[in-house]
Amino acid sequence: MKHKEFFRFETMLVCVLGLEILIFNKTGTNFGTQGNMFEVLRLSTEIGLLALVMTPVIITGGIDLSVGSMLGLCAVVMGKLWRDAGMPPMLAAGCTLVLGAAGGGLNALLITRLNLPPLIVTLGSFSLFRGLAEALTRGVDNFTNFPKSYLFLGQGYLFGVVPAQLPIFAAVSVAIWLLVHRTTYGRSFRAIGFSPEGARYAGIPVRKRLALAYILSGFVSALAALVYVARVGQAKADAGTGYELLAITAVVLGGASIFGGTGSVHSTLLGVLALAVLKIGLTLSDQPGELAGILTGALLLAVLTVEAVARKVSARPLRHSSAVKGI
Amino acid sequence: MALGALLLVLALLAPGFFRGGQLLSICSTVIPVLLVACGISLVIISRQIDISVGSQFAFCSILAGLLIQAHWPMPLAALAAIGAGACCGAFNGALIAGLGLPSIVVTLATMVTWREGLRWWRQGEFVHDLPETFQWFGLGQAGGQTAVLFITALVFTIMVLGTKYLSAGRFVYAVGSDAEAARLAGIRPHVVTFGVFVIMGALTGLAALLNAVRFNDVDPRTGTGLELQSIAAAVVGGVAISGGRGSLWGVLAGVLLLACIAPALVFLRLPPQWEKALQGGIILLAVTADGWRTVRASRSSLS
Amino acid sequence: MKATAHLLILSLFLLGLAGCGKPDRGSEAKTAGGKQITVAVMPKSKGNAYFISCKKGADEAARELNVKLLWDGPTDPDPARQNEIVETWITRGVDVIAAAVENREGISTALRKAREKGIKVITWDSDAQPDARDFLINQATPEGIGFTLMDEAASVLGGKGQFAIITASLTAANMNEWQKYIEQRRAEKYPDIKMAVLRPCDDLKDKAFSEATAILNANPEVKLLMAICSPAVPGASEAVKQSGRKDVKVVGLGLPNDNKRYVRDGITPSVILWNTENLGYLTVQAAVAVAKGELKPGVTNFKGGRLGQLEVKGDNVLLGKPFIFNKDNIEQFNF
Amino acid sequence: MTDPLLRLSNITKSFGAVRALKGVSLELLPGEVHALVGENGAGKSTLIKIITGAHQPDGGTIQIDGEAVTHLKPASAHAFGIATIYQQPALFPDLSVIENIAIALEKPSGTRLVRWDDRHARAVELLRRVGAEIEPETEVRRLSMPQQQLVEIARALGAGARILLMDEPTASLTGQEVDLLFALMRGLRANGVAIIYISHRLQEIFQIADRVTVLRDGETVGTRLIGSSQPKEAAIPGKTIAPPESDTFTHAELIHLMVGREVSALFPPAENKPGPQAFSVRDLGCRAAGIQGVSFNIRAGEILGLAGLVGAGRTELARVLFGITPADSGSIELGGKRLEVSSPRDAVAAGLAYLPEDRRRHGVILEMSIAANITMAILARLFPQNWMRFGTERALAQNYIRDLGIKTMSPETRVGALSGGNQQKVALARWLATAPKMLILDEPTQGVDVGAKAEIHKLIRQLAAQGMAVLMISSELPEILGMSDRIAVMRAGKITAIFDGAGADARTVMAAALGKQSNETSGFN
Repeated sequence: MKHKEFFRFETMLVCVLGLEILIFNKTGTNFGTQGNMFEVLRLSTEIGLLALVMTPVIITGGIDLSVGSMLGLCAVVMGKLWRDAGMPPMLAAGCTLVLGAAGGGLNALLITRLNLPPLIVTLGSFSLFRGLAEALTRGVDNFTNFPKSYLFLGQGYLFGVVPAQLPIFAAVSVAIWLLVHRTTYGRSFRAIGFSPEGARYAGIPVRKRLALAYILSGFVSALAALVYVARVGQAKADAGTGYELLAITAVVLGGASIFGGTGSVHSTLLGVLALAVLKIGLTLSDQPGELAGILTGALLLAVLTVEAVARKVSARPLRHSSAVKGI
Repeated sequence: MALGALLLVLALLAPGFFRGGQLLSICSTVIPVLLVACGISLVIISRQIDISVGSQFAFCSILAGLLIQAHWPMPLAALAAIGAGACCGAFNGALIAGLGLPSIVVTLATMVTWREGLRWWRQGEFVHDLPETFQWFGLGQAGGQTAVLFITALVFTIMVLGTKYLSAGRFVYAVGSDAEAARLAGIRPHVVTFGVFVIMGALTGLAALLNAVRFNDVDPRTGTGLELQSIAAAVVGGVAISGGRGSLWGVLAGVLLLACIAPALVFLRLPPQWEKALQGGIILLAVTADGWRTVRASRSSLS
Repeated sequence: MKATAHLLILSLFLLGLAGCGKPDRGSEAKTAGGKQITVAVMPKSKGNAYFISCKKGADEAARELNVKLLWDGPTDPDPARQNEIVETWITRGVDVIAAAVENREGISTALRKAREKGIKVITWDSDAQPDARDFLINQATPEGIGFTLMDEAASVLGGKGQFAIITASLTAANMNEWQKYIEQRRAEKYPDIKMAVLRPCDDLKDKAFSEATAILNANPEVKLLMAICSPAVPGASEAVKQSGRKDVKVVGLGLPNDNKRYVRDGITPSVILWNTENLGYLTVQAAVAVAKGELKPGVTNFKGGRLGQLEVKGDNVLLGKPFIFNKDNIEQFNF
Repeated sequence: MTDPLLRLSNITKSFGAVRALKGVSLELLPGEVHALVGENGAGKSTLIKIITGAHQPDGGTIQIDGEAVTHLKPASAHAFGIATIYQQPALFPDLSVIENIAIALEKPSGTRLVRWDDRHARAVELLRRVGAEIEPETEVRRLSMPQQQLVEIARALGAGARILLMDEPTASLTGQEVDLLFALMRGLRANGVAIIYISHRLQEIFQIADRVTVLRDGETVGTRLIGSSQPKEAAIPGKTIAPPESDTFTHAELIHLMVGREVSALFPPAENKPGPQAFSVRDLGCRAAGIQGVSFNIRAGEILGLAGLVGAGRTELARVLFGITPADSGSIELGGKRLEVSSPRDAVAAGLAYLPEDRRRHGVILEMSIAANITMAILARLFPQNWMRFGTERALAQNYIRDLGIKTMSPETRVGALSGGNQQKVALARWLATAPKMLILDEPTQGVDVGAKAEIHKLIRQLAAQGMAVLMISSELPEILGMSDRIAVMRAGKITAIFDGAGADARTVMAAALGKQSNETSGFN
């Protein structure tokens, strides 16, 4: 039955996406070009990465509001390590990734050891990480002039066409898809999402698995930060402001239940694409950016409403009881 | 208690903090957050959440400004602002209670939609040249401030009493604690939820109004980040995110605590860039402390 | 059923690739010649009243020259978003990009890319790295602004005392630039004046208000608030007004309309700004000139429409000195 | 003749494709206890929900006092004096006992003022009447299951109900509490209150009910008068309903009506010869769980029944053994090896298995497929590289579906869609899959219908026969007596007595469970 639901949701998304593409092909200048197709993917990489890693978190019935701030913090740290500590970019990048994982670890610690609701914990670290980023740079500091070799990661093109960050995006997508859909970890995530207690009684190491989800989230956020810095060519404390909401939007648009248990990585990717295409398509159609925001919201509501109505029709009662877990 | 600690530090290091002017100004800046936080607390107690308040806030402010500009009488404009808020709330409520959509997603969507819609409409322009009758309701500053304070105090008291001594208030707790049980007890959960969101909206509208009258023009981007501020305040104030538990007095404390940080930094001559970090730290500390207590308490029956 | 879903997803990508079959129309859209020129102008943030008044001028120029004007930018200052928009404009294939740069190095990479693709690039309001653009439409040099601000402040303070700065955000590039020159001027000419505190207001008037109030209460010896982002000036002025402190004044960079009433009742002796509408107007004028090749390296002056002949210093097109609005002249302006 | 308080005529109700009720009729007379029995999925709970207005019937008529009632809502049901005690207490965990009682009793209108002292007084009074020592200020989530049941009963009493619906109220009560409850019920009946009583414990029905209506597959199979000692004037008109020959009406007949077939022996004979020492516990203690100095041992192939009142610490003991609330003193040995159990994971690894009491919350994950539930405890073992192989999983699941006779289309079916009995089988299958040396069963047949009950009992026997050591907690004394090779009795967190299965009878066991006042055993006959 779950599969059926997914099926319905994915179809709906695919249609939306197809529709967008068709429309913008008409209205947008140079929309349907190969270059733009890659551009869409290129510009949605950071959000995409965050959304990807948000999926397992949401499947466990949790949420991570701190990814955007974590991106900012990691960007700054990357800059500091490279410029002030004089590390070679690769080493600095490595340390940054470790830091990301550590930050995720902090969330994980509070969530699993003190059984605090993820929303609250990550709301706190949301401010904390951003704050640290600003404190580290006294707000004004701005790291730039990274070596070409590193910038290539975000600005270069393989064979002149394929954006350099695309392989990373693809790799992470596949990795997380496998994790969620083909490993026992993914199975545990769902079990925890549906019923943490049930999972615990079945001998699933709930805390370990949750920790994994949040640490992973921190780690990939750091990775996104690296790509971001390379693409924008600068690291500043305000990097990635508001990305967390975009990522969550994409995941939910992808049909994951905020209450946990359900959700799939490929649908999340669809969600990411739907949003990116919308944004870029509108700009190419000479429409102001606000419209993208409005339509995003509208789209989200529309998709959810259709899904809810469909469910009402097929007379499957909504899960009142689980209304807590999500928030 | 954390509030007490902060105040103590201030008292020792910067007595100037406690001069009437400062406190008054803190009050007047706190008022919008407090009202919104009260609303949010109700929402959270009823086991929902609303992150669209910031956008509603901006929308209501602008509306009030425009109506005044269009020479509506102040009371009418005020009502309109509050009404508009209520409508926004009703919209959320309808989707959440009516269709049973998850509140966090619905309000996430409406947050984006209102905010961007407002931008599209206003292109970020201020509402200028408001008549004297707008600022401080034309009562002049002193009079206006007392009026605003009075209104807030009144509303807050009503809320506190309502949540304790009005059966409807108790229903909010009941629904938040267990919607199904409430239904079986003859309470109509979706009605309660809907009502809560309407109240939330109305309070936002009021807050927006009381905030707007402090100035003689309205900034369309006002209220950005208000949602997180107020949620944080509610949580620091001890409202359980899992619904059913929390008191508005705690919320009051939470609001004050968070509101004191920024000015406190100024008084303690601390660099501003630590503000966000401090806020985050305090939120985490507060919930961690709470977490400890519950963990210790329910060591026996791990829920 | 999942498999079917996957098939659908696949088909979607095919759909996308079908689109890719078409040749890149980027080049042909750029053959300026006879067909209408497309000018893409990007403000730092569309929300900001300052840029809104710039847009008025830009529209005017666009009408005058009958060019297609694309006006888009982040809704709040956000370098990454600026890059995205530029990238998208590159794909779309515009003739000229005129960017008000939020972050110098950040956007320069994108702008260079645009130039490689044969798109003319100019910057306005605040500059990118020199090699990333053809010209800078310079409303006033940072030192011009910094010095003028400091001089005004000094004259208000009567050469000695303390003042505080309210800035937009700790991360805004050009404001940090201005602060540098303010400090430099102070150090050089007004050693008796002291800068007490600096507070950010996130480009929000309400925040500016509460920050200002806090500053006043915390530092009674501060006699002047210098607000260097446009929402901060009315915010600070209102704070002073409500504090009832007659001995505290406000100066800053702001729009006349926001501040008229404070200038009138003397809380704000002067507001400093250039004519923003003209800035927007000039930007589009210059952009078109660049596109047509009329404005190219080496020229020393150029005709900016109704603004008449304007000086071109190197690759800077100068709008003129910053303008000081005060009691006597402010009523004449409406933007 | 007295008119029925409540008359339901061929009520129908479907959920999506599932037809839960296919025309149920029922008459409820004032002052009678009317038992409602049937296998799980027969539609009892749905019927209750319809009478309380929680569900709207698709067809049929509801008459109260001869008046046809349409659109019965929870609110209006209150007005008609219909009160309900649900299987899972429908309480507000975050609210005080006072408020839990109050909200159910006060009119659900939002505009009323709350008078806290009145609420308090009433709560105290009602709690006294149901004989519960509960501090009225305490939040309900701090109460134990039976305490919560008592709060529910107090509610119902306070509601001054004319029609009282009880859906397995004794599911988590033991003898003493059950007797108290029955006393309350008799009192109510004497005041003309009509009670609909649902239970799987047939002996209770014969003990308390005047008439019994049997449901099967959503249809009324029949209504019978129960020949029992109590005089009941109120029920005499009932005779006109029930055919005379049904006067002498036995367990066997009733079961026959319920399952539509004869269930021979409820408890399979013990044919196993207990083997060597398998599992032993030495003065185990856990302050958090209120367990102290517990010692016992179980031999391979032996079933040790664990009796005691609810709250005596039986489930708590199980949770300690399984590492959910780790022990802080004492030792556990399995097959001669000392175990360090600090989490369910350790327990599983060591070869322990625990079928928890609360099936829906702990036993299975309702939203997940049968296969997923069955493999849940052995994921690591089944897929050592952590790569799922769905073929393997499916095959494994199918084996258990076959062996345990789980009724389902496919292993992909959501467990939530199964009947209680089948859910319990899935829960059991999960643990059999771990091939445990020691199996802890907590109320293995709670809320399971007679048919499935017998099957599960047979299964337990087989497992024992295969040499598994079994610890079986049950509040149903007959089950304990019928199944156990030896019987341990707990009271106040200690093991007070261990009997040999043969030498034990209800009286002695209850005496041990109750401590001194050993006369309170009429609950079991």
